[in-house]
Amino acid sequence: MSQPLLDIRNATKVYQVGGGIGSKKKEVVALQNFNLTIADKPATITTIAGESGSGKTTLANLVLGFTHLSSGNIVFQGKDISDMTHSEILDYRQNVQAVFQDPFGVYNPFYRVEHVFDLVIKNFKLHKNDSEARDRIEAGLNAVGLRGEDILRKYPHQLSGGQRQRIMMARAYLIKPKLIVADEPVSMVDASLRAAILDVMLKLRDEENISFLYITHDLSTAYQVGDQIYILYQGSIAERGPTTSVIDKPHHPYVQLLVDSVPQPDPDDKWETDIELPDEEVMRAADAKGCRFYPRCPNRWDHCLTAAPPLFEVAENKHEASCYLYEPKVAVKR
Amino acid sequence: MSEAQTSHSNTTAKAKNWADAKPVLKVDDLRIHYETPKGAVIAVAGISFTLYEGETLGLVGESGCGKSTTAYGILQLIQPPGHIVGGEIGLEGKNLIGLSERDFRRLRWTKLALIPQGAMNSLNPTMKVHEQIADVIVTHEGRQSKEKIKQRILDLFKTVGLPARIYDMFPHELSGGMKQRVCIAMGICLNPTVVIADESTSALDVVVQRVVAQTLLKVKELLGVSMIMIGHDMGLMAQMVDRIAVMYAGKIVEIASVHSLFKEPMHPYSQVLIDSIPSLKEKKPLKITEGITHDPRNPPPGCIFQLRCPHVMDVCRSKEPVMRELKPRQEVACHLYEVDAKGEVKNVAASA
Amino acid sequence: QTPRNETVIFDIDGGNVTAPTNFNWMVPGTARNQGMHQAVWEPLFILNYETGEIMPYLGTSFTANESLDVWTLKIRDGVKWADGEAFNADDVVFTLNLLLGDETMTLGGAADMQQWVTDVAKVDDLTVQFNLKAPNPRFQLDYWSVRIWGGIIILPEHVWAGQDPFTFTNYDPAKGWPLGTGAYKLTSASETRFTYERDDNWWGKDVGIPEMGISGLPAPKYLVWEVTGAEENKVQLASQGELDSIMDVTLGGFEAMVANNPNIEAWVDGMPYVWFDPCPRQLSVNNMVAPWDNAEMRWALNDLMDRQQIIDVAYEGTTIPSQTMFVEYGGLLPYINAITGAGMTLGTTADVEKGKALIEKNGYALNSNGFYEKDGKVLSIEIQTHEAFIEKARIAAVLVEQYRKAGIDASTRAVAGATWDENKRFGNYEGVLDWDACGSINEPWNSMNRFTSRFLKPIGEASPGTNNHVRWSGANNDAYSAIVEKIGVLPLGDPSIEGMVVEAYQHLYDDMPFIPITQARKLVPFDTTYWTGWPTQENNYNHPATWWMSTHQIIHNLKPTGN
Amino acid sequence: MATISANPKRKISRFNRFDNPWLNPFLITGVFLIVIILLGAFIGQFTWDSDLALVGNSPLKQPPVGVSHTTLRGTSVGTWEHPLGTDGDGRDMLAVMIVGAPRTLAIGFIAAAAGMGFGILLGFMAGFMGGRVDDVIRIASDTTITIPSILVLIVIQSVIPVNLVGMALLISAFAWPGPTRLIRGQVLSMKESGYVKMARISGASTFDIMFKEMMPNLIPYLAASFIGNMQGSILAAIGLEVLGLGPQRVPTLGKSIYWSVQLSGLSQGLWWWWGFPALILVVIFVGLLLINLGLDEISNPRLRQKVE
Amino acid sequence: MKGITLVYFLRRFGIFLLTVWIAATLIYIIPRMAPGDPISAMVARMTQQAGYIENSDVIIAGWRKRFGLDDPWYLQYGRYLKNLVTFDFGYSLASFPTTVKEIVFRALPWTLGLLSVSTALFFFIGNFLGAMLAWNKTPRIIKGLIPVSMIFTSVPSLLAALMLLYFFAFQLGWFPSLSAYGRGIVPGWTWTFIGSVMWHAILPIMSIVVVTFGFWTLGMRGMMITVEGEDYVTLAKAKGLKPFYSLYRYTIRNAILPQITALALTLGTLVGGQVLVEYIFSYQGMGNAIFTAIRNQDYPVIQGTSYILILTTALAVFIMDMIYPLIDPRISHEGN
Ligand SMILES: Nc1ncnc2c1ncn2[C@@H]1O[C@H](COP(=O)(O)OP(=O)(O)OP(=O)(O)O)[C@@H](O)[C@H]1O
Ligand SMILES: Nc1ncnc2c1ncn2[C@@H]1O[C@H](COP(=O)(O)OP(=O)(O)OP(=O)(O)O)[C@@H](O)[C@H]1O
Ligand SMILES: [Mg+2]
Ligand SMILES: [Mg+2]
Repeated sequence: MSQPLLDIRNATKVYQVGGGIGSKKKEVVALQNFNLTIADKPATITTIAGESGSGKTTLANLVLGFTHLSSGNIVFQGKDISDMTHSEILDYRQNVQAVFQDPFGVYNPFYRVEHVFDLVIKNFKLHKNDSEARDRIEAGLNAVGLRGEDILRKYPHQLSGGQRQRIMMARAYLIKPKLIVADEPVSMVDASLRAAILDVMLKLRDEENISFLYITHDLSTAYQVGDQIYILYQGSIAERGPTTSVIDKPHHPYVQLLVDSVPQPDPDDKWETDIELPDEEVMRAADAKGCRFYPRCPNRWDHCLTAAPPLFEVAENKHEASCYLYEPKVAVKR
Repeated sequence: MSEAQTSHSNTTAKAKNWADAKPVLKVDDLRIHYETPKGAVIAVAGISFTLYEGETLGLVGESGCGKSTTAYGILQLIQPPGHIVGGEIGLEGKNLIGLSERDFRRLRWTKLALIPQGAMNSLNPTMKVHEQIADVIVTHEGRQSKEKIKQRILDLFKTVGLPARIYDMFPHELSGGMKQRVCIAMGICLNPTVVIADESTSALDVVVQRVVAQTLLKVKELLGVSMIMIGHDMGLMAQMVDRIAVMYAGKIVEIASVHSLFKEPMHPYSQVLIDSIPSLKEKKPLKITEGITHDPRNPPPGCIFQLRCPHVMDVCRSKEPVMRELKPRQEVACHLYEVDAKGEVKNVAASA
Repeated sequence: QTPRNETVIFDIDGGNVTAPTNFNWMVPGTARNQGMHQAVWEPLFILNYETGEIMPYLGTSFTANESLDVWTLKIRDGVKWADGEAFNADDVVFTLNLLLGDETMTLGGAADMQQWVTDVAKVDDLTVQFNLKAPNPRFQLDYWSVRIWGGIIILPEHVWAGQDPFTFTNYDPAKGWPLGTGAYKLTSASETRFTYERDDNWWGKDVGIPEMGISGLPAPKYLVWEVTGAEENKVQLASQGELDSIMDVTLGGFEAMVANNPNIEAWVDGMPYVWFDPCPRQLSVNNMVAPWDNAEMRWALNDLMDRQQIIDVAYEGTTIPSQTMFVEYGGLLPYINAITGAGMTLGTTADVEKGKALIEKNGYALNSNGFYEKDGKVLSIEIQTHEAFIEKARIAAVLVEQYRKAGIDASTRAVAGATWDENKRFGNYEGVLDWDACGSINEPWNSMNRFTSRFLKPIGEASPGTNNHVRWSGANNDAYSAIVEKIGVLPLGDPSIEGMVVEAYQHLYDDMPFIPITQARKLVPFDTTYWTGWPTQENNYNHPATWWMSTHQIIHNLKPTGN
Repeated sequence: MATISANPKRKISRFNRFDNPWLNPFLITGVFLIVIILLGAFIGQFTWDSDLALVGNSPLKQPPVGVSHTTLRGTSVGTWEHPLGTDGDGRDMLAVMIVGAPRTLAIGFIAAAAGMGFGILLGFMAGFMGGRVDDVIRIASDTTITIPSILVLIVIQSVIPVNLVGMALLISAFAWPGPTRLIRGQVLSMKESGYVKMARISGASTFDIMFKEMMPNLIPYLAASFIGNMQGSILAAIGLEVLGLGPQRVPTLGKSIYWSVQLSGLSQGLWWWWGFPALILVVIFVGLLLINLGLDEISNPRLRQKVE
Repeated sequence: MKGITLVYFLRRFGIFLLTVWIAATLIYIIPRMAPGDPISAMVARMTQQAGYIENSDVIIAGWRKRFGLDDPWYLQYGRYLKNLVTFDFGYSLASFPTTVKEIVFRALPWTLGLLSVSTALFFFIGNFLGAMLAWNKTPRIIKGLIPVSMIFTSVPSLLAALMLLYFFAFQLGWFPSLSAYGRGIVPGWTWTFIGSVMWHAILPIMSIVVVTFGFWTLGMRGMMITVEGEDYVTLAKAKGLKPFYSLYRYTIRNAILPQITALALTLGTLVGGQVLVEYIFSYQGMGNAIFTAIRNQDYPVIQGTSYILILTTALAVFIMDMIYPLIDPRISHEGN
């Protein structure tokens, strides 16, 4: 049994907000005791979902090495990324790539589109000569359904959002990493182009054996392409498991609410009940000790305040939810 | 065809009254251009539609197709370098274009209110929430006692489900959902005839989005206003609107009741839109449309969708399709359909 | 607002008065020449620049014994302080004892007095005897007769007794302070303006001072001293009749005033209009810095200097070239004539050939840039000027061009006053524009003494009182110093002096330790619209420097025109 | 505007001419003005005797061609010998302009460039390293801002001999906090931008990120701030010159004004003495101002929409 | 939470002190680096016209001792720091025994008066014109005229002041020329005096304003254009608010905030720019005090005046930081 591709162990990230000179610091726990494993083979698409501010981007930044963990480890192919040497980091960068949410911002407006390819070819020394480099770029672009002559000499603002995002995929393809962190790659492109990008992801997974950490708040796309799903609530895992299993049969009260709130694209299937949000303050005052969802939970009881609930298995194939409702002995008691 | 008929006939009671519903807002051949160094961006290329009393009309289409521009065009708020090139906008039978600045200003908000895209930036950061609502009231209704205004604002807050304590707060102290609801409260405070909601929920979380959307629906029901809802989330549209206008590159390509459109979209672009909605219910293969949008400064002759249309025909490249009511209350601009002598609609491609 | 026709308005040069209410003349920050020593504090004697005689004012005589080391002062009878107290020998003795008692020698005049005076004694109410440490023929002249600008001012004992002379500001309008014997009282003082009102109970209202032609009260009821700032302001104010006396302006400024206000006159009626200040301008060359330690090289600087061009450009023709180191006043003319008669006249225009020959003789040759060069070193001189004195900067500018044309890489630099002074004292310069031959008015010793060997200090050590800061030394200087020392103890006007001066001057001339340039002219305009009687070359009862302590005399001479 | 635009045609044609944002009318006119001055000075160096700019090389107080000037001593009429007249110290005004204008620009340029260099360095350091380094730089720049610069400049100037470059460098010691703040802010926001992140995961070195990714996008800001600094430095230099400080022999525009003020050029009616230098200064300033406005439009696209 | 937390206040105050300390130390060191002994300069001035003084070195030594200039540097520096707290800078070198405090506090009110009025004016005029320049309803002619009015910005303040003086005081005679108040008027709280002071202040104020307002106009224009593009301004129009109301309440109010910060930062520079104006008008403010002090190398006065300027600027920045949350509610002391 080979070691996992990516292993995140007890990752906690605390931001010091404010600080600097002149103001007092405040702590924001963006990620708490987070665990995640992506197997080396076969390649999978692992979805991270959750409401805004639940720590999804934080996780992406951690994996990409833009920020550092407050505690815990991120281990890539058996090597802790915080212990890497300079050359190992370069190697890691080559193996772990990213596609970001904003397809415009990732292009330096000063350069032509080809700059994104030149950059990786130069820094990762991918080419033996120029024509080989050309060929590889072309191959990458073809894989996402684009042609080099159409786009390479253009400036980023001359491309459509969908094109820009696909070029990012082509770029990742060119590097052939083992893992691509895709932070909301489709949320800014419109419905008709979304499918094309998701399709590229599937293709890369199946044909190139590239795994994805697919970050989204859109459960329906996750449902379409994801293998595993992790649903975060305020920095902790609320529920995780195979995508279909979790979305079809959510267990955690929050995940139930979330799934239920996704508007159905069917005029005959309208929302029936009104939902209410508690006051901001109540939501923010979530007890650090107990379950963070307590203030909003329809099923809450005092036991929830004792400690943050661990993950309890709720179905086979590792479908787990962090809710005391599923604590074996307690469930019996209730 | 018969399916569409049925779905049409067995919708809610409100929908049945459409036949005798009064039109409130009539947009006719509205054209808006943005001047840029490389020529005019034709953001709105002659669109026409009618909004009926008490109705919610959805306006959908991909990003950049001119939805917001249309909304701002109706309110005559196009910023330079944009300008209205032509068209008519009739509100309760009165043509709005050509009204003096002053007269139009009086109409704003009393008749036409806006819930803007991105409520995050739509509130003045240096004014308290209540001041921003009060200044509309004072401007349009004249000075009145402080208590009266306060009472009114608090009532509004209640309507949209905002706590009274935010009365004295600044916008940055509110969450996104709250800001959005402040905008809604502001939009309805003068009981306008028409409310235009530009992507008023798309920046929000699903859960919050749902709460806000429900608020919007509730308010609309309560006040009986007509509403134009702009958005690109088809799911949300399905939940909220009565009728949908599908825009593509500055044109409306199809207008139909929400049921017809979801059940039986006719324009190829509408079909793509409907098909590519990812479902939470079943896993299905992704439907991909190829091709890219044309340069908005330089539309091709003929049909604007020709570059991406799976059914493109020769006629599409030369002749611009016009809007035709192919089915009752379903207007489509596409060469694919022909109405034969009997009034039957025929798909040209299918028959060929 | 005081009535214009009863007011005389003087201008104050050089910016705001930082401490307008400090009337302790012995400390540096004093407000003194903004009217106080011109109208309130009266001098014992006033030197008449035109005749070279000393005129009695508060004193009636100051005489020395044979050996010139005991001097006896007689005070005028009936002089009173403005508060009615008598001005008498006690005040003089008090003042002198105050100065002699200052161990730090920091009070104004203390060092002077301690240099010369052993003690003073009151003989009677109107007589004081000064016992000197050494014979000094110029004791009265130098310290008590407004030789230049001012002198030691006698303090009222009844005000100053018991005060700390270092911090007492002598200002309290309620008590009538600052107290003086003059015909005016201070009424207000600010950073920019001082006003005085006539004291109709002045001690001399009946008797006056006959020896000075003063009889009774002066005519102006009010005197105002005002800070006027830039020359533009002076010109404009004078054009509008808002200034009666102006300290110094350029020819252009003067012409602009007269064009608007024809009543404005100057010392001379017509070009060059000016009166000569006692401090002629000179180029001091550091005699200890190569190559200027060589007399021939200094002579080259002299030969290359075109004094006439300097006058034409920097002075617009309003001064005359210096023939010797001395200011060209009547009292000094005999000596000047004796020197020039002996063939030691400085040229008016340049003798470029001669100057270049001297340089070449010393091994210099012109390089491709047109500058002299020797052993790879370009011949250069940097001339420092005082940042606040435009006149010097203008001279230097012309001089630099003259030297550059002749092949010396000359440059000029304006430095802050304090730096300028320090550089001179410690010898940190090659050339500097200054007026350090200044001192003599009616006798030659004072100026000559400043270049004697006893003041010689090496570079890096301070020249005492900036005397001989050019660091002239050698055989010529020794000989010169010996003669000057002898002149120093001869009574004023002794007939043997003239010959000795010529002899000493020859040594100076040969070595040319500094290069006199021009006479320092002052173009001092007066407005006769409201007041006449200003000193002019025709009406030359004294010189026209209204910022000097001798101004009392001018004020008493003014007559209203009735306008 | 809300109503239908009266004349859309005109707008379009105007836009078309300036397709490239760098070719906007402000920028072009501004550059044109500065170039005219430099060109004039350049041509002047060859066609006019610049030695006439030195003291005493010309007659005094000659009026410009076609002007006559009367004093107590008579009337003088301008001649082609000295087309712009001469000043009170016998400098030919045309020569003064030819020599002085480029020097004035040079002072501004050097001071701004040095200030900018510091600013870029410190701004990048503060923005990139953050933490203590940022704190130190911030306090340093806050402190520099509080120190009355003119005072320090005067004190130093009046005691240390400085040439033109020295003077410019001294001025630049107070010209860095502006660019530092600007660049720090930009770097901070750019650091979070997508393309910098992209470059990082593409394995680019910090140096490359700073200078290849960030710098090009800062160019309009830097240029605008550079021009602003140049204006400030020129004013500071002139401020010193009109106090009589700075290099002595060869004239600058500021020195010319200084002499005119000191020697009552205004009252004497010698308007060409102060007027021509002031005019050139105004042209330089308007030129720099226009360049600045033009650069503003490039760095702030919103300004570009404000076409009317 | 908008209130100022104690921690924040203390930290910010610490920075304020640190800035003042560093700046004060610099102005202590810089003049001392210059060659030239101010004491000997002072003595030279005292004795200048009196020919020569044999014992001038003794005099100089005496004064040096009196001013404590012979103490080791740390003693002098320590004394300096201690005295900063009490505003006691000892005696002026050039105006001994007048204290620096006396000089500074005598000049301060005049400068404050001049500065506060002219600052209010150029800030108002500059921002007003800047707003006009950016507002799309401003008539074209006005938009054309505003840049023309800014020509003075490019003229050195000395020349601008002189020209105003020349034309308005001397040629037209509309305003008095020199001094802070009329000749023969006794200072005091009388209407004549106050009237005269105001009358005399007009030209100096104008001089400062004409050379300064242009910078603010440009800054405001930029800010206005940025703010005008904000969504809330568009929404204000959509709300049908009256144009002036929305211009003022929605655009200007937000655009002016950065200008206010900038104002705090430039306070020190302002006084510097005022030096020449005061000199030209023979005004009795700090500008002239500084000018004279520099001329005389009067260290204590230079330090005293600079210190006041430093303190004012640092204080302005500090206060700005403190009250900024009140004028701009977006900034809270806790966040960011
Ligand atoms: N650089 C940072 N400094 C301080 N706090 C931060 C920082 N980045 C994120 N946070 C905070 O950490 C929490 C998690 O943020 P994160 O961006 O990971 O959320 P997210 O799930 O990606 O949200 P979204 O769906 O809005 O993108 C939030 O409360 C956020 O405010
Ligand atoms: N100021 C402008 N200058 C030039 N083109 C503009 C400008 N503003 C908008 N456009 C163009 O007009 C078209 C329509 O824009 P609009 O904002 O109406 O789109 P939208 O449908 O609202 O898009 P979204 O869903 O992203 O809000 C787009 O092609 C856009 O690029
Ligand atoms: Mg995120
Ligand atoms: Mg939009």
